[in-house]
Amino acid sequence: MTDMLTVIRPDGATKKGYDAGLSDDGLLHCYRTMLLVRSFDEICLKLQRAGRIGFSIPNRGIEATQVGAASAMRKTDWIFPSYRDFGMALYHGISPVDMMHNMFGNAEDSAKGRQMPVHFSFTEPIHFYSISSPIGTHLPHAVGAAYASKLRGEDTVHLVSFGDGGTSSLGFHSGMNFAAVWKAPVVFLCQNNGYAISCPSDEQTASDGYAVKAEAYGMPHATVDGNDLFAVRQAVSEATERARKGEGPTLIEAVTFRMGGHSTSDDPSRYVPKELFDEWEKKDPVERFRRFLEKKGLWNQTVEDTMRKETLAEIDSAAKIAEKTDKPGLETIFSDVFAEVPGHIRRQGEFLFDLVKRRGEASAGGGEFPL
Amino acid sequence: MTDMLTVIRPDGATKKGYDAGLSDDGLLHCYRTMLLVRSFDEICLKLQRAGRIGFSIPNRGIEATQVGAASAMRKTDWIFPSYRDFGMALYHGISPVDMMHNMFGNAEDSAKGRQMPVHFSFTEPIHFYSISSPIGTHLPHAVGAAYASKLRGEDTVHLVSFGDGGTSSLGFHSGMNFAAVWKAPVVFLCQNNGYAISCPSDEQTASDGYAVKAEAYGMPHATVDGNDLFAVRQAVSEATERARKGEGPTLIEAVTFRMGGHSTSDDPSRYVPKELFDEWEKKDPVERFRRFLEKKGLWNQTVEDTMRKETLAEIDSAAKIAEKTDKPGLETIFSDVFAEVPGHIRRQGEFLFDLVKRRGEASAGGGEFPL
Amino acid sequence: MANMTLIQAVNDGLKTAMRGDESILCFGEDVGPKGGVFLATEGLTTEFGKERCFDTPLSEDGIIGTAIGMAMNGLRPVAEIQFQDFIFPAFDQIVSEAAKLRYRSGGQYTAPMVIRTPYGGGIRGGLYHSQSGEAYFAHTAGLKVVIPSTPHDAKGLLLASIQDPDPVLFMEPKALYRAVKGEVPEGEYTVDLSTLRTVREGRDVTIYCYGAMVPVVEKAAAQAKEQRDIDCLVVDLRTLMPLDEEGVLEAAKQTGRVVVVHEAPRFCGYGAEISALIAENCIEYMEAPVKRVTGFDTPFPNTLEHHYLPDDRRVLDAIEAVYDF
Amino acid sequence: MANMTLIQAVNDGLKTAMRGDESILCFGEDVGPKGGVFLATEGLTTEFGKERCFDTPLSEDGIIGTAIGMAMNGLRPVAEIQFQDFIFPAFDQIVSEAAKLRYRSGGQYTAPMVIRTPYGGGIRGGLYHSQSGEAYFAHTAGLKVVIPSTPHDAKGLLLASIQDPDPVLFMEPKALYRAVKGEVPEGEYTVDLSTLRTVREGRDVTIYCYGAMVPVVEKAAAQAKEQRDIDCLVVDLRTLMPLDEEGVLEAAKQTGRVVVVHEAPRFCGYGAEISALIAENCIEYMEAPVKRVTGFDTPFPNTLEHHYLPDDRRVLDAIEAVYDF
Ligand SMILES: Cc1ncc(C[n+]2csc(CCOP(=O)(O)OP(=O)(O)O)c2C)c(N)n1
Ligand SMILES: Cc1ncc(C[n+]2csc(CCOP(=O)(O)OP(=O)(O)O)c2C)c(N)n1
Ligand SMILES: [Mg+2]
Ligand SMILES: [Mg+2]
Repeated sequence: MTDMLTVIRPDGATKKGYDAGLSDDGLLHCYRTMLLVRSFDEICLKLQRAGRIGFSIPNRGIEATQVGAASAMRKTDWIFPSYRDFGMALYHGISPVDMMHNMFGNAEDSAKGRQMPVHFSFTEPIHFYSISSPIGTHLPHAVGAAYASKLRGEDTVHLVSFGDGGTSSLGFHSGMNFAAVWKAPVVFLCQNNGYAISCPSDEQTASDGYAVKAEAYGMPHATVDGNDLFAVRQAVSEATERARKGEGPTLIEAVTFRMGGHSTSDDPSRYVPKELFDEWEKKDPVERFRRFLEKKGLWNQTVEDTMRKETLAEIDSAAKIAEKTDKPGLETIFSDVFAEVPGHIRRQGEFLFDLVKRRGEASAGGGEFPL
Repeated sequence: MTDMLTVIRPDGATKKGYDAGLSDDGLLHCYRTMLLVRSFDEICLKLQRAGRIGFSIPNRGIEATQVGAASAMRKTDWIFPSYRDFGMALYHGISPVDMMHNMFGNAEDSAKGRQMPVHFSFTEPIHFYSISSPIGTHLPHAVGAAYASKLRGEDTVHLVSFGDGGTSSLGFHSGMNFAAVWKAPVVFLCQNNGYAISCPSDEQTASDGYAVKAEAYGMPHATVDGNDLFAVRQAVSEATERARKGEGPTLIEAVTFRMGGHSTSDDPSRYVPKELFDEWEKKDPVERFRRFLEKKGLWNQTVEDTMRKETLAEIDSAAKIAEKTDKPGLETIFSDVFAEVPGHIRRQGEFLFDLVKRRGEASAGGGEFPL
Repeated sequence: MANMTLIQAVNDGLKTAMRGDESILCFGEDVGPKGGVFLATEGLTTEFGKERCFDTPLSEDGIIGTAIGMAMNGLRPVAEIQFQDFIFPAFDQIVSEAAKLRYRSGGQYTAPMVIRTPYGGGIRGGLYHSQSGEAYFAHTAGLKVVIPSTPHDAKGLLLASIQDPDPVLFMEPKALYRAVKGEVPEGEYTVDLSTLRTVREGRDVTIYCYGAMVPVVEKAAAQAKEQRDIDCLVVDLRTLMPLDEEGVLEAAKQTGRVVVVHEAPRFCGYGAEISALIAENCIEYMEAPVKRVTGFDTPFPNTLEHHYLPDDRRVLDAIEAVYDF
Repeated sequence: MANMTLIQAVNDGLKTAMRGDESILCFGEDVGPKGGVFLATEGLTTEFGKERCFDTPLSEDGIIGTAIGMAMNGLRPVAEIQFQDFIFPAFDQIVSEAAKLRYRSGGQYTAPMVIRTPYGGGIRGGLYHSQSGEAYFAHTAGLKVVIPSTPHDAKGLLLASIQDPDPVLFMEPKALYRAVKGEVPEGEYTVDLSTLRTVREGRDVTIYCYGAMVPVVEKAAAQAKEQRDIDCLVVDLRTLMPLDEEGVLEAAKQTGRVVVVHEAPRFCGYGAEISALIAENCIEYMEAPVKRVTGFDTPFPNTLEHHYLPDDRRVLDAIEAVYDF
């Protein structure tokens, strides 16, 4: 395995004098965000098991990668996330309620209940780009958006995040290639969490890790310990700096592990050897960062208890609000296909509004086109 | 630029004792094949300019790559060619007449006049796979065919040839990746001839050459002087040996130059600097091999004159035969869509046969389905 | 005979085929140890080894591209695309290569292979786990398109598809995977491609459907009988390409009133071809407009998918409309 | 006004748009110094610089994928796909992404962009330089599909497409690039999308067509008049999606006899939708079968392409058939 950047030692220590460039508040914000992610996981699992939401994506094990990367981005930068990037959204202040609206696919969901859960889309307080299910399609989008920023002379950087499996997709090949040729301000973050659903890394690629794939495109790359928040933060910071200076894109591989199933529909015991879970359990990224905070005097059990309670309560109340929110109106089936609703779609909508009225189903919203 | 394997020096000399593993006849066969390619080019250009064929692909400058690679393959191996691999076909004894039938798209064309010129397809005397226009699609085909050979325990090797532009295609990414993971017996031959139509290499990729792209897939690679027949032959031989031993695929980049337009429809003066042509003219691969033969005592002006006359006559008479051959029969529009002609296509055929009869057009063949 | 679900019939079909012919192999994303996300390939790696049933890297282009290469070199690949929505990265390989290889090589190279893929709505899959793309493929000359609606047909059509000399896209209605059960013969048997299945005889209205819409139409037809004494002739198309066009026209002429039902969007959907065939070949028999009951011309929604998908009530409305015309 | 060919009108349209709006840029394979393989982008790099008109690596997936990213971030990309036959590697980006982005993001992200691509037969291009794939795209909710048939419309529709807030697939009939000439206004003007063009008025038979089939139909209509005194109403659809369905139905009702003409294969082709619309909405006005004159359900041949493509004689036969029915 290639050399891997590590900053926080297992016991929580860093090299003397290491400065991550974050205030105490900033450090605690990182920790709190990771706990928020854990709470999100926990509550969504319960909701899913109770049949109240259809599906969720667990994040245990990869929280430091998400939060470390997010912490290196400015609010004016863009994030092109994968469906597993809850932590990036939460770090930048996207509200749990707004995220829960998506999990329930209700009327307040910014995607208007059209997508499956975990397919978020936000433009505020940061561009957190609309998540697509097809793997890898968003890589060239980040490159195109970056080209636009560059052409206008802005210093915006575009971070695009994807999994180990994502490196086999078409979008990886074309996105990496175009970005390198155009010297586009993009940071490619490959979250190598060991599996693509059930496919282990050695059946995904014959290369030694994923960072080396950048060689094919003449692009600089780095491999970092993905369970080390500072290592990820540092690599992403260096990459954004280069990008802002006009020096082009970077590929970063964060080596981490998915401590659970691919989604709430998956049973990893069919394919992940138990020893792997045991081995990685010891490397828990939240625990590692906790030890760092403790050494720095920012953590004690009271802090922990309060934060855990608060974050769980925050997510829980978000879920309650979202669950009580109405389903989307019928018209949401027909709007946003085009900027204006064309005749044939309008007629189909009117057909449905009428049908629902005739059946006496009121539940599905007004059934009128917004003008 | 990466280190590049060279065997024949510009003056035709090789290292003392270098053995290419070819008999004198074999060496002359290589030379003769390159002259055949030149004759093919010359005659096709004339035919195209005279409006007697629609299109051709010139090969000047890259003859050594084609012939060197072909010379490393056995008749039981498969070749998955690009549209520019006339030399590989001719080397293995595919007859110029059969190739000319394709250029004229006539009734004897093995593709039944359905494809544009230069889209050959043969199974004898070697598998010279049906050429497709979409770039890069044949790479995964070679990998799948190689998987089949391997599964059956055969020692067949599959050579797949493509251009520098082809490395940006989807098929390159998926073909290379699958081949490496499967350790499939494939030789990937990238003919870097400087341009993809008008797109120069530095706008195609930011990598230093194309061989390095193999790193992304954990695959061995080599860069060779594509104007040096022995260098190409040696690299391909080594790769086929590895493949036969079950050690998997190799990517070979042959660095050469397209000494003309992309096709007979292209005017390179719009985008290729004249100096480049001048520079590469000096590196002519046929000339280089000729000097080698001369040093070896296998060449003199008489040999040259005879061979030139013979090859030109061979191609010329092939063209004459092909031009006199009938156009394909009407039924070729409708057959081979499926193994059996289904009802709806049969009815469309009968409609056309009837129409043509009513119009009194006899020229288009019998117009009956072969049973 | 055993009573099984549709997904069990698919699994049984794969095992039966692989036992009978060593050249058959299955691969795709997560089809190995996991057995596929719907368990269609459960047990295959164990029984046949990982050379004949295995996971691939995450590239549909690679899956279909390599399947073509295997097929032309003597194997019979049965490739799985995890959801039909994810077939589009392989669209070029399917449309430009698999479908055209025999034609462009004058029959020298062929790609006899099966692409299995679950399609359609009803599982709250939203935009990307619900689509019905049959029209794209039926419009592509050189491809066969098969969609079963019962466990019996699922196995029989799958075995016929695997034996077929041409590339077959085998679309499985995922909404029916566990929703329907039926008798399935043991061992080898085939259901011929390009044959229609008469689901219900009737003289008043002809309804064409396939896949997950078949039970919906059956329900509507039963209601039409019960509530209005309308006798519906229900036809399960099962092979969309090559279609038994004569059979389709025959069925239309029998009643002179036609409804076509599918989940996919209406515009340029498969139903348009059925309407067009009728308008072209037996319009003079028609006593009413040819009605289509389809998904809407929008992407597939999530929360409101039950409003998007045709249901028995919408089909019944259409039956009444053409009957009362 | 200047008299120009269709390809010149496209070139003029691009220049006009780029002069008026800095956010517009053109890219694709060989569109830079070479000016495109058909010279549609000739002179653009010189006039606008290589940041606004440039060559890309050989990846249609990359071209369309990056165009989407540009579009959502304030640029107006006009991407070229060298031949429509080579659009399929980008099919996933077009169908899954460009077409669905507005919907799936609830309107937060959009992809206003134009994909220009030459399509159709008539240049002896064989299987892969001749295809007409409009039905694939017209069936894809969220995409607009535009096909001009005259120099005037080429420029006017192109400018309208570039201004449109939605992704537009702009298919250029390459057979007409240099075969038709016509008056083209200087500077900015637009031809509204989703409007039909009446090419010729008539009371006897309605013919729908688009792109390179328009002149073929015109010729047939003239012969029908001359030889049989049949008056054809010829409608150039020009925007295939969203289609002016009312206009289409209106034209059908005017004559009660309909012929639909396109180059693409028949089965599930665009013509099927026109037939289906008529069969669904105004079958009672029809006095004859709705005839389709189309390419055959095979890949596109090379040597025999003139037998494959609908010609005026085939159209005339169809006109007579519906007239004499
Ligand atoms: C094109 C495509 N093919 C298949 C799928 C089904 N699928 C969803 S997630 C996934 C695995 C992704 O693995 P990876 O990229 O490693 O991300 P991770 O889930 O591990 O974060 C697959 C195969 C898909 N969404 N898109
Ligand atoms: C998918 C696809 N896109 C575009 C084209 C048009 N095209 C034909 S050849 C070519 C350039 C190929 O360049 P390269 O791979 O370097 O091969 P060379 O012609 O130089 O041998 C292009 C763009 C195509 N055939 N297929
Ligand atoms: Mg992963
Ligand atoms: Mg080249």
